[in-house]
Amino acid sequence: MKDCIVRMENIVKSFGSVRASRGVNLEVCPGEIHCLLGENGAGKTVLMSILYGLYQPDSGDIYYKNKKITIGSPKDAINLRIGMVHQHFMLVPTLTVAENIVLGQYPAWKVLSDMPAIQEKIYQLSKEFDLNVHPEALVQDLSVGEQQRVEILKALYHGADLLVLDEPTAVLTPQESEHLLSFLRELADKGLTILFITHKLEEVMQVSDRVTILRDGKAIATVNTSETNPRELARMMVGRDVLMELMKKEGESGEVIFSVRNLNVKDEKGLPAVKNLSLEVREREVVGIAGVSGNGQTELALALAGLVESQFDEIILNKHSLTQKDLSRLNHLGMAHIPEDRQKMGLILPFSVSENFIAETYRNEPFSKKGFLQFRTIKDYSNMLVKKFSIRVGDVDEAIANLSGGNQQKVVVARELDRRPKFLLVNQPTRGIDIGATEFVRQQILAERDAGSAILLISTDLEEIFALSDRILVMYEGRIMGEVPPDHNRVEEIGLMMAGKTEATA
Amino acid sequence: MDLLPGILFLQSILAATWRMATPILYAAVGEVFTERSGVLNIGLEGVMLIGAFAGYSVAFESGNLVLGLLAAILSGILSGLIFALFTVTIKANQIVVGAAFNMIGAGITGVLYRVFYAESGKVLSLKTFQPFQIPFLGDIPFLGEVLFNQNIMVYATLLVVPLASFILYKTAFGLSIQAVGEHPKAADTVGINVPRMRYFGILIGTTMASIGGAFLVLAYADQFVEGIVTGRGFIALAVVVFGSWSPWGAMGASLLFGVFYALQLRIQAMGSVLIPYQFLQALPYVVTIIFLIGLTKRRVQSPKALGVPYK
Amino acid sequence: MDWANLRTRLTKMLRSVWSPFAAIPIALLLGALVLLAAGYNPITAYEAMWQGAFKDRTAFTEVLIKATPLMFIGVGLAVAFKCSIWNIGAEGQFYAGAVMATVTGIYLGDLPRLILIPLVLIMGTAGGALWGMLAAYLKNRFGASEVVTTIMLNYVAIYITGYLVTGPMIETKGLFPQTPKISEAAWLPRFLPPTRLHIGFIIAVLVAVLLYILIFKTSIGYTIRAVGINPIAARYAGINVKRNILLAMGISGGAAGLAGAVEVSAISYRLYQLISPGFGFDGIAVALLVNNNPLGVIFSSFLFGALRSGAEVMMMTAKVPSVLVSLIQGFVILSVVAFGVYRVTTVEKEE
Amino acid sequence: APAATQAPAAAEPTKAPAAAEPTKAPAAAEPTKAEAPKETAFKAGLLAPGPVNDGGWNQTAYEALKKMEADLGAEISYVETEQSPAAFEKAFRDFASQGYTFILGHGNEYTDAALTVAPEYPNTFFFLSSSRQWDPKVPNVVGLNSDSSQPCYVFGYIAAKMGKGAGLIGGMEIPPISESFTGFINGAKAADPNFPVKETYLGNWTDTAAAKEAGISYVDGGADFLLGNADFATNGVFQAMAEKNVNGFSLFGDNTDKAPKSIVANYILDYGEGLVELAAQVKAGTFKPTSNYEFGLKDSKVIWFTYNDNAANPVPADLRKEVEDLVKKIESGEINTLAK
Ligand SMILES: Nc1ncnc2c1ncn2[C@@H]1O[C@H](COP(=O)(O)OP(=O)(O)OP(=O)(O)O)[C@@H](O)[C@H]1O
Ligand SMILES: Nc1ncnc2c1ncn2[C@@H]1O[C@H](COP(=O)(O)OP(=O)(O)OP(=O)(O)O)[C@@H](O)[C@H]1O
Ligand SMILES: [Mg+2]
Ligand SMILES: [Mg+2]
Repeated sequence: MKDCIVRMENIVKSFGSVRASRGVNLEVCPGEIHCLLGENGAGKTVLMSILYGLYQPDSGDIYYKNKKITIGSPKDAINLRIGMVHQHFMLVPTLTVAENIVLGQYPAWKVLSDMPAIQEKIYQLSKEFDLNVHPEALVQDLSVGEQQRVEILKALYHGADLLVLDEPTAVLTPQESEHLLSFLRELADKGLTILFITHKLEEVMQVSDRVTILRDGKAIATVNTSETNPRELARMMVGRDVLMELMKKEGESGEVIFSVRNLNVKDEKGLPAVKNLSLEVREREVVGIAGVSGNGQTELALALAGLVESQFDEIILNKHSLTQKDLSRLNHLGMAHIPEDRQKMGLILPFSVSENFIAETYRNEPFSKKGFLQFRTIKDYSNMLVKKFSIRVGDVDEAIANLSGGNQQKVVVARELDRRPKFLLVNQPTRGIDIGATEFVRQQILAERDAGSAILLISTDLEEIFALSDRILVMYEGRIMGEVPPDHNRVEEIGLMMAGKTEATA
Repeated sequence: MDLLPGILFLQSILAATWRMATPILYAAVGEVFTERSGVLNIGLEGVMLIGAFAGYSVAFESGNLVLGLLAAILSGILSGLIFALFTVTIKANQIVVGAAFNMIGAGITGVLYRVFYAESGKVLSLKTFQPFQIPFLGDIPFLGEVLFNQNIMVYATLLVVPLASFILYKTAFGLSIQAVGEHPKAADTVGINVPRMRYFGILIGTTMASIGGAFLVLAYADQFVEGIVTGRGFIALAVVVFGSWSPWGAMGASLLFGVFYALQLRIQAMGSVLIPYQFLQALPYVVTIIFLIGLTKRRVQSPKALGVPYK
Repeated sequence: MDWANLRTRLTKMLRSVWSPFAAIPIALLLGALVLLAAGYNPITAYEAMWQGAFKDRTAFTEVLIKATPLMFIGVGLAVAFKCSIWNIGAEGQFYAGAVMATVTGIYLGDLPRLILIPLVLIMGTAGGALWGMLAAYLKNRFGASEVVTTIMLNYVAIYITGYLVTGPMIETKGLFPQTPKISEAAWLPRFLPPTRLHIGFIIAVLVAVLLYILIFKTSIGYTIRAVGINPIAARYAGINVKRNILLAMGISGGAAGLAGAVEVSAISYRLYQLISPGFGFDGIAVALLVNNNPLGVIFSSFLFGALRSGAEVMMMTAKVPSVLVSLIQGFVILSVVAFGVYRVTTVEKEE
Repeated sequence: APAATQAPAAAEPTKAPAAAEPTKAPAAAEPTKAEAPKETAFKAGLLAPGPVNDGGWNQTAYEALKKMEADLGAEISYVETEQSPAAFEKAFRDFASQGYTFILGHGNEYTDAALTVAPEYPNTFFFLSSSRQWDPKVPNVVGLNSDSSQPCYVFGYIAAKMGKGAGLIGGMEIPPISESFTGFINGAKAADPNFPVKETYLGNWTDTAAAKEAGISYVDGGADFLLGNADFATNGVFQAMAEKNVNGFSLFGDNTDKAPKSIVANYILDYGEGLVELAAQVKAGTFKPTSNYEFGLKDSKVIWFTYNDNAANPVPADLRKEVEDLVKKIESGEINTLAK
C-alpha cells in the first residue's frame, strides 16, 4: 500500500436521523494538498471534525502515520500534530491573539508569567511565515482575514504536520484568497500535509494535488488534479452538468429606481465607515459593488436597510424621498434584502421553514387575518416556494436549523425574491454555498433583473461581480473609487482601485 | 456644622461599608467565575443560606469557627456539584435550576434548623470572628477605624479579590474559564473540556457564595436565623453585572452597595431627616439602577455564551 | 387542521404538562427522605398534606385560590421568557398592581360595581405593566440588564408599599399598618358559596388561554417569539425589537399586576406591607416548569397551589414545618428537569 | 435576680365574670354542629406569622401554647401562615373545623380573617394578639394586647437617667413595635426631655447583620443604650451592644446571656400566664367575654421585668427605687405610656 499520512476507512456517523457519513474512505499522502469537494451537507465538515476529535465516528477506522488510532478529543488531535482551521472561526474574541494561541495548551494551574516570551515566539513565527499578526491584539478587533491568519498561526504554533482548512476562502477577499493559496503551497513544499475544503473549483484546480469528491455522505471518487477539469468535478459533485457560465441577457436598463446622495455611516466604534457615498440603481440593472472586505460594505448595507443610523442628503426609492424613519421600514416600501450572514441576520433558526418564509410578511393578508396567523395558508405558500426554488427539505414545519447552508440561503433568497421587489439589496449572496446552489441563486438574481428589478449587489467575490453586474462600482475606505463596466480586460484596473488608486491615477 | 461629628459619621459609614459589602462580595466574586464560564446561577440566595446553615451548625457543635467555615465550603461544593449536574450535564435551563435552588435552600435550612435547634432550648449563639486592630495601622486616625479594625473574614477580601483577578486573567485556568463562557466551541477545539471548566466555574461560585453566607453567621451575627441572607444573593447577581464581570468591578459594586446601605441606616439613626425611612431603605437599590444606567454606556458585554448550555 | 398535525400538537402539549406530574412522585420521595432524616413520619405528613388539599370541596377550592396568583404571574412570565426577557421582577409588579388596585378601590369606591370592578382590575394591570415596562425602558434606552433592574425594582416596590401602608394610606394611625378596606363595590364576586372561590380564578384561566393564543396563534406572538430567539434577524425582518421588549414586559408585568389586583379585590380587600409571600418567585418556577407554555402554566400553578395549601394542614396535624414545601417544590423542579423532557430551546449563540 | 416589680398578683386579667357562675349553661345558643365525638379533647391552635423559634414575638405565643398543653392537657398545634392574607382564613377554618375551640391569631393582621370565619363557628373562640378588637356582635373574637409600651417606658426612663443617648431598632413598623418605641421615648422624655432617642426600621425580621450595623451606627453616633425589637434580627442588636460595650435592654424574654455585660434589664412577657386562664374557661365552657383584654404591668404574672446585676453598668439602686414608683403610676393609669 502506498505511503499515506492519514487513512480513514468506512467512517460512519449519524446525528439522529441525519446520516452525515455513510462509510467514507479517504487517503491523504504526506506533503500533498488534498481538496475535499462536495455540495452543502455532503459531510465534509463532519468528516474533518471526526479527524480532529470533535466527533466520534459510529464506526470505521482511522490510521495516522501508519498506526491505527482513536482521536477522542481535539486535545488528542493536537498532540498528534493535527491542526484545523474551522469553517466558523474558533477564536475567543475577548482574548488576545497570544492568549487564543496558548489557550488549552497548558495545565490549568500554569501561571502565564511568560506571556512576553510567548508573544515574542508568536511574533517570530508570524514573521517567518509572513502572516503579519500582532500577538497582543484583541481578536475582536481583527478583520476576518486577520482572524484566519491567527487560526493558521495557532495550528503552526502547535506544530501541526497535518493542517485541515474548512472553507478558508469563503470569507476572504480575492487578494487574501490568492495570498492564502500560495501560502499553503509554501507550507506543503515545506512538508506539511494540507486538507482543504472549498466550493470554488478554480481554487481546487490552482492549488491541489488531489481531490476527493463527497456526495451524500460518501466519497465517490479521488482524482489527481492534473487529470481532471472543473466541469468534470462539478458533474461528480452535483450529479449533473452545471452551467459554468451564466447566460446574462443584454438588456436596456430603465429609469432610476433607487438613488442615494452623500451617505455617511459610522461603524460600531463610531468611526466613519461610509463617506459621502452616492450611487443610483436603475430598473433592470445590477450594480455591483466590488471591494476588499472591511471597506464599509457592511455598513452601507446596514444603513440602506435602516438598521443603523446614517446621514444623507437624499435617498430616493421609486421617486419617493425617504427619511431615516422610512429606512427602517423599507421592506414595506418595496425593498428586499438578502443579508450577508444568513444565520445571524436572515433566519430565525429554531423556527420552522414556513415561519421563516413569512418573517417579513406575517402581518399581511393572507398570512394573518385580524391578527391571527393563518397556518393553512402559510403552509401552502411555503410548499409553493419550496417547489419553485427547489429547496431540499422534508417538511416545511421542520426547523430551518436542520437544513444545509445552501438550502438555508435558498430560503432567504426565495423569501426576498418572492416579494417581487422594485429594489433588491444583495450582500454576499453565495458565500459558503456550493456551486449548485450558487448557480441557482445567481440565476434567480438575474431573472429578477430581467423582470425589471433594480439590484444592488455587494460582493467581495470578483468573479461573482463580473458574472452578475451591469456596472461595477469599486469601494475603498468607505468611498466609491470609480465605475467600470464588467469587462474582464479591466480586472487589473479594478484591482488597483480596490487597493485605493483612483480612476485618475490608475 | 461641627467638623468632628462629620468625620466620625463618615468613618462610621466607611467602616460599615466594608463589612456590609463583604458577604455580597464573596458571593459576587465567585459568581463572576460562574458567569464567565457561561453559567448563570440565580440560586445564589439558596446556596448562601445553605452555606450559612452548614457553617453555623458545625461551628456551633464543634465550637470551632474554622471548622464551620470548612463545612460551609463543603456545602458550597456540594451545592455546586448538584447545580452543575443539572445545568451542565443534564443541560437544563439555568434559571429553572437556580429558582429550584432558592426554594431548596430556604426549605432545607428551615426544616433542619427547626428540627435541630429551634426547640432545643440551647443557647444558640457562638463566638464569632472578632474584629482586631492591626498593630500601628489601627491607630491611624480615621483610616485606622475604617480599614484596620475589622475581622479576619473582612480582611480576607483584600486577598480574595486580587487573587481572583489573577486567576481569571493570568492563569491558563482563567483563560479557559473565559473561553468556555465566550466561545465554548472554540475552547472545545483546542482541547479544553468545556463541561469540566463549567463545573469549576460553578463550584467556585457556589463555594464563594457559601463563604459569603457563612460570613453572616461566623463573622457578623452570631447565630443562624431562617432567611438570614435576606436578598444578598440577588444583590450579588446585580453586583456581577454592575461590576462588568470582573473581580475588581464586583468589589467596587459591592462597596457601592454597602456604602448606600450603611448610609441609609445612619440617616435613619440621625432621625432628623424627614424622608420616610422606606425611601431611605430603597436607596441602595435605586442607586444601583442609576449607576447601572450610567455605566452601561460603556457597553460591557455579558459573556456571549452566558445561559446557553453547550451542545 | 389535519388530524396527524393535531395529534402531534396534542402530544407535545401533553408532554409539557405531564412531566411535572410524573416528577411529583420522585420529588415526594426525596422529601420523604428528608422527613425521615428529620425524624418525621412521611406517610402521616403526606396524608395530612393530601387531606389539606383535597379533603373536600372547600379544601379543593382553596387550592384553586392559591393557584390563582401563581397562574397570572406564571403566564405573564411565560410571555416574557418567550421573548428572552429575564423578568425576575414579578414580585415587584405584583405589588405595583396591588397598590394601584387598592388606590382605585378606596378612592373611587363610590362608583357602581359594574364599573368599579373592571376599573380596579384594569388599574392593577396597568400598575404592574408600567412597573415592568420601566425595566424594559431601561433595557432599551440604556442597555441595563433586566435581570438586575427587575430585582432592584422588586425592593423599591416593596418599600413604596411599606411607605404607603404605614403613612399616607394607613387605616388608623398607630394601628396595624394596613389601608382601609376597599369599597365593597370593588369586591370580586364569589361563585361557589360558601367557598371563597372567586371569579379571579376564571379570569386567570382565561388569561392563560388568551396568552396561549396570543403567543402561538397571532402575529404579535410571532414577533415576540422571533425577537426572543434572534433579535438581529427580527430587526432585519423589519420587526421593532425594542417595542416588542416593551410589549413583552408590559404583558408580563400586567399579568403580575392583575394578580395583585385580584388578590386585593377578592381575598384581602386591603393592602398590607407583605401582601405577597413570594408569588413572584414561585411564578418563575411555575412558568419554566412547563417550558413557558401558557396552557401548561394552568397545571403547574395548580400543582404549586396544592402543595402550598396542603402544607398548612400538614403543619397543623402532622406538625411538620411548612417550609418543607419549599423543599418539595425545589425537588419537583429538579426532577422535572432530570426527566429531561424540558430542554432549553434557545439557539446556540455562537453559530 | 428576682423581679423587682412583683406587684401582688391580682389575678386581674380576666375581666369576665368570675368563674363562679354555673358551668352548665353554655353559650347563648347551642348550635348542633355535630362534633360530639371530638368534644372530649380540648384543642388549642396558633396561627403564627413567623417561625415560632424566633426568640421573640412568635416564641412567646408558642410558649403560651405549650403552657396550655402542660397545665390544661390541651392538644396543641400551630401553623406558620404564609405572609398572605389569602392564607389566614383557610388556616382559621382548618383549625375550627378540626374541633379547635381556642385559636390564637398572633397578630393584628389576622383580624379580618377571624371576623370572617368566627360567625361560622360560634363555639370556637378566636383570640387576636396585639389587638384591641371587641365587637359584641362577634363575641367569639377577642383582642388581646400585651402592652409593651409600659415596660419600655420604664426602660426609656432608665436609659435617660443613666446614659447619653439611645437607639431603637425595629423590624417593621407595626403596632407591637412602634408602641414599644413610643413607650420608650415617652419614658426617656419623662426623665430628660433633651435625651436623644431615635428609631430605625430594618424592613424585615431576618437581617441580623443589618440590625447589628444599625446598632453600631447608633453607638458611633454617640448612643450608649440600644433596644432591639425585630424578632430574629434582634440578635444583631445584642451583638452590637456586646461588641461595642454599650448598654441595652431585651424584650419578651431573658436574653442576658446574649450580651451579659450589656443588657441591664429584660422585659419578660409570659403570655402563657395570661392565656392559660382564658383557655381554662374556654375548656370549661364558661368563657363569656364582655370586652377585649389588655395586659400591662399590673398583670405582674404576665408582664414584668428583671435587672441584670452582673452588667457592666447595672441599674443603680436609687434608680430602681424611682422605677418602682414609676411602675405604680403606670399600673394605676396615672402615667399613660402611649401618650402622644
Ligand atoms: N451536530 C450536528 N447535528 C445534527 N446534524 C448535523 C450536525 N453536524 C452536521 N450535521 C448534518 O450532517 C450533514 C453533513 O454536514 P456537514 O457540515 O459535514 O456538511 P458540509 O459538507 O460541510 O456542508 P457545507 O458545504 O455547507 O459546509 C448535514 O446534513 C448537516 O446538517
Ligand atoms: N462577526 C464579526 N465578529 C467580529 N468582527 C467582525 C465581525 N463581522 C465583521 N467584523 C469586523 O468588522 C470590520 C469590518 O468588516 P465588515 O464585514 O463590516 O467589512 P465589509 O467590507 O463589509 O466585509 P464584507 O464585504 O465581508 O461584508 C472588520 O474588521 C471585521 O473583522
Ligand atoms: Mg462544512
Ligand atoms: Mg461584511
